Amino acid sequence: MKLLDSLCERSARQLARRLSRRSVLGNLGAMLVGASLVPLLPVARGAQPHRSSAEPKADPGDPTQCDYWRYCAIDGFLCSCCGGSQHSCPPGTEPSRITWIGTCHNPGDGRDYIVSYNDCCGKSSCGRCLCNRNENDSPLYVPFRSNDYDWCAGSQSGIPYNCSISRIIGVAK
Amino acid sequence: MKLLDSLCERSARQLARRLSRRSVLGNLGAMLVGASLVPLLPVARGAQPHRSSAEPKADPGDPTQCDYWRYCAIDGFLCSCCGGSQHSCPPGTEPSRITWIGTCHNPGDGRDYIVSYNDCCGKSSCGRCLCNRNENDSPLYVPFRSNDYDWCAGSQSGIPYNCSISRIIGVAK
Amino acid sequence: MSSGSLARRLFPGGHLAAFAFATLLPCMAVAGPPLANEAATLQTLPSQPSPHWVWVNDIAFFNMPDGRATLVDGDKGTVLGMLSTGYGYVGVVIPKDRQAIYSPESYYSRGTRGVRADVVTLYDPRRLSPMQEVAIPPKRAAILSTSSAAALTDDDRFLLIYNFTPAQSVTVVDTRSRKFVGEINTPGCALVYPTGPRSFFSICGDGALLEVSLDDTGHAASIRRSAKLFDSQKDPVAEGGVRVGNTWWFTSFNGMVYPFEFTSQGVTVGQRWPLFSAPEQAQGWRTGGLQYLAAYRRSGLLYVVVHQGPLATHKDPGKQVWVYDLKSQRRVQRIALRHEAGSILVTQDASPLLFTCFLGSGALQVYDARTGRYLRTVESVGQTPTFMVSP
Amino acid sequence: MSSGSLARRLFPGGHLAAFAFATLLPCMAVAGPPLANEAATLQTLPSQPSPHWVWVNDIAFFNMPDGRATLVDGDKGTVLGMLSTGYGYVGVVIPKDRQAIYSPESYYSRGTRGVRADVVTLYDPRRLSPMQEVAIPPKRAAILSTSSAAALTDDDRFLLIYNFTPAQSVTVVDTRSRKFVGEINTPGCALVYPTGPRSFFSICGDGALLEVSLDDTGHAASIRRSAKLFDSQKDPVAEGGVRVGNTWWFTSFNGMVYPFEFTSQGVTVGQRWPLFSAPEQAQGWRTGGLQYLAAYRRSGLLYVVVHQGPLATHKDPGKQVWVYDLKSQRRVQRIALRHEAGSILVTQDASPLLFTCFLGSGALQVYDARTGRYLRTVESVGQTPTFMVSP
Repeated sequence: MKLLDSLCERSARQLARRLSRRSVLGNLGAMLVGASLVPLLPVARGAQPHRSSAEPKADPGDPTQCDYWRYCAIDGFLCSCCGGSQHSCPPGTEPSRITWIGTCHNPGDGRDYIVSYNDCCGKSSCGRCLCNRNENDSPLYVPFRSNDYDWCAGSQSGIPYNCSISRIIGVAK
Repeated sequence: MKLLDSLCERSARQLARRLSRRSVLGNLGAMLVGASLVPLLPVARGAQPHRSSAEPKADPGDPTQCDYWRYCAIDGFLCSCCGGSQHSCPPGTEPSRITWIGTCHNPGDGRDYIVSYNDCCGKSSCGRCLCNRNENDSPLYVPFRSNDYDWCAGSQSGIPYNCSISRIIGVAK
Repeated sequence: MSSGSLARRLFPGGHLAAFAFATLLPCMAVAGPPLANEAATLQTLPSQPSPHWVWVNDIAFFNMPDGRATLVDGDKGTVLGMLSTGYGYVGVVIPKDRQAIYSPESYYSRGTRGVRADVVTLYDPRRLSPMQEVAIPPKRAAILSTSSAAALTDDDRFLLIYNFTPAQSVTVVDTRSRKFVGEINTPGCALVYPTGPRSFFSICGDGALLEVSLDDTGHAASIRRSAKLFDSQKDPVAEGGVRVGNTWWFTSFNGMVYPFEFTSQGVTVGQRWPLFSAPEQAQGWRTGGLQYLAAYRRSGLLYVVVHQGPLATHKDPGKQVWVYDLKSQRRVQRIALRHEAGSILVTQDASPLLFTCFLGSGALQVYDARTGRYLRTVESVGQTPTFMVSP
Repeated sequence: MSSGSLARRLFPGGHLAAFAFATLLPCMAVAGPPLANEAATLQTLPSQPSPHWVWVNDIAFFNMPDGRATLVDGDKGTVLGMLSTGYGYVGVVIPKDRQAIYSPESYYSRGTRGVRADVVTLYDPRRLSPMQEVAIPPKRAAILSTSSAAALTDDDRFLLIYNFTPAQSVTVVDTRSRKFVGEINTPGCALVYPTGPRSFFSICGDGALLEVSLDDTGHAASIRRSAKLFDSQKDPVAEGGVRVGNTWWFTSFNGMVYPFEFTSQGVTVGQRWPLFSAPEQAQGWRTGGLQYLAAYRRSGLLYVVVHQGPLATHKDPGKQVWVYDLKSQRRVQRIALRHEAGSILVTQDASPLLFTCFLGSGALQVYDARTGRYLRTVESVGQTPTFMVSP
């Protein structure tokens, strides 16, 4: 992976700066620099074509299925099964204000996308479509690459966790 | 059942008076008169011999099994599987101060016993050995014959329900 | 064609192959514009619910601090959202104008211990978020759910909640002022069945009804105990009555139908009739479940969950629904269910759905209520679903 | 013989037959004295726990307001009792003197909304009832559980709790005064690993350790950031280290063993060695799970849950436990499990048990830790059991 890391490093640093400006919490910038040094990982499970998508599309797959490409490191209940979508939270919940960042490979256009895993907060566990994939998941001491945190921490709603979304925030050039 | 009711009525009234003196809450006496007019019902499920009890005993059966004779109208988690027994509550819980009264047939001695179903209160659901048998269970408007109430109501611990016990409080002569 | 599908052609399946390929991808040219960045958004619901939506209440019997209600779209077979509703939850109450969702809830300051707080939470039906909270006495009956534990008067003005401490009473909440009004004692009588804009009855342990009328402030104007309308010892009616116009329809453990007809003068029992013929009774057919009755009002049909079993199986689920014409008192249809059902609900629109669920399963089934044809299953709508309510 | 068994002889099975018979029983003479009446009693536990008891922590991922810990007797295969421990529960902390159970807990005034309260509840280990509550800042890290989220200093004096808001810090509670002492900021570093009566370390995102020493009031006396001890990008160590004497043993995602040896001078990494031979690595053997390491200190053995799978399966459970001699750095045993395990615990007595559980199952398995022989399964010890603790 050494070669790849160096390939990605430049754009990753740019991403880090962009994100740190976006971040709502003061001390996130530094951590996100580390967080964004994400080697491009295989998305073997994500690359599996979903039955319902015969034609290759720009965003192929079924967002209610765990093998959807952009869930390559998600851990929780899919909001797409809970009244939300792959990038929107169910009614009455709040998107977490802090997230963790990953990179997933989109088999539809062959690109690797930087995705932000937001949790939706303020209600109890949705309980539907539990999905745990750990491509590039890191231990708890690398928070912004770890899917074992409840990312509702820091949201107005507090820690109660309902479900998880994965939204595109950039292309990993 | 008509004959039986009249057969039972006398002892039932005596029971009612005994219970009403025992009751910790003022307005229970009257209700218990109604509650104690229990026709003797078959305990088909309770009468099934448990594998482990080959010899007929005075109190046959396995208190961790739903088919134990004195569970003939229990509805909930068996305290015998939760750190208690058929007549004792698990550590850290509180026996409910009000109960409902039923009659179960003991195949060991052929007698019918008046049993008191106490709930054990103050912790969340034990979650083990769920057992629901409804011999002589009545609708909610006959509270002291209904197993659909959380009998932790009125206990110091309040309504949180952990598990249920069934203790002998008399013989239905 | 996309390099993704190319990858699949070249390397069908294999993790390592896919991995080796993926590591080269960044170096390859890719056609077409990239997918746009996305903001995290929040769903809201349309102002008018579909007639084919249904609320499924969940007491979460294995984890009772986490009661909930889940809103399901019966046509799409999808979950639209949920409410978190506290300890030992019974169910939501929906006013006719659908401008709020009323939810009687209980909480402890430490989950299962500490100080108990009972409230009626008002939820925004489009945002499914709390709008307001009305404090009520911590007396709400802790029971395995029934739709008769709480109800609105016919004009939606007063919310009535059954209490059991074990003293029995009814809490009254004014939905206009959104305040607790007071308590009405109902000694020996339980549950609430509305009979008009200012009246309801409770069922008493001896088979009588307690008929209560309210004044415009929500206090009791009159309380009257009826004669004994049924034998609560030998053949009690189950709690789960269904209302059609000015009649509450109940059925007894032994399958006798009791129409409780009410006027401003009070409640009387209309003509009783049996659900089961003598041969059917001999075969052990009986009703069973929790919300085992449903009415389709347009056609005056009664849907009943039935099974074969001995006495004391009155809580057992069934795999058949028998449909009766309330006028002719005849069975007009038998529906064979795919899965056991303890609770059913029929929608009131022109092309009604039959919803079924069961405490012992987390799934909801959807059928065509007219033909009985199975349509779909919605998985994981709760841990121990109790009864359903139309939004 | 009893009339009950007579009844069964006369009427094998049939409900109606049994019914007909039962109705006659009251009129029949019965031999022997009746069973005595019983009072409702309350169980308590012996003052000394058995070495074969184990606490199973449950985050209840599908119903997170209802976290719990369940105490199991591994010899009898029975449940001894439970604690209800609030939202997003991590786990109990047991002092060496076993005179209390410390439980960091979080509660909301309305279950999943309202005001958050974080507390350390002290439970009586014999009665399993709350003795006292220590209020702490509402900052406790909400994480999928690990045993390193909270710990006691070696002399049991100070309880350390990892915070994430997302600012990282450690809450210190004095177990003598039973009061919150203060917070120690640990920017960029997580979790707590005790190294003495007044010291612990946290692991930093860059592979360094933050070494903290406390004064006798529980405040930080010194904070020192070590050199980078491992590569947190290329081959991070998993959080679930196990301690043997003055060494914390960790293993990396790729199966390298890292001994973190500590003295009063600080922490250094001892000799590293691989769990898997080159052929084993080629076959895809790797560690996986949550509490996938366990140590048997008397014999210096390391128990490791292993499975075969690609990268990114570091959370997958395994069906084998490989046992290593920490001195010889050689594998001395392979244990084939009956059921998948994500977490394991080995008791420290002379005839040790191996406990296994898995988030995806509610059951606990018990094995002989020396022979690997399967002994028994204890069903329903939680909804999503996370990790285990010896009482």
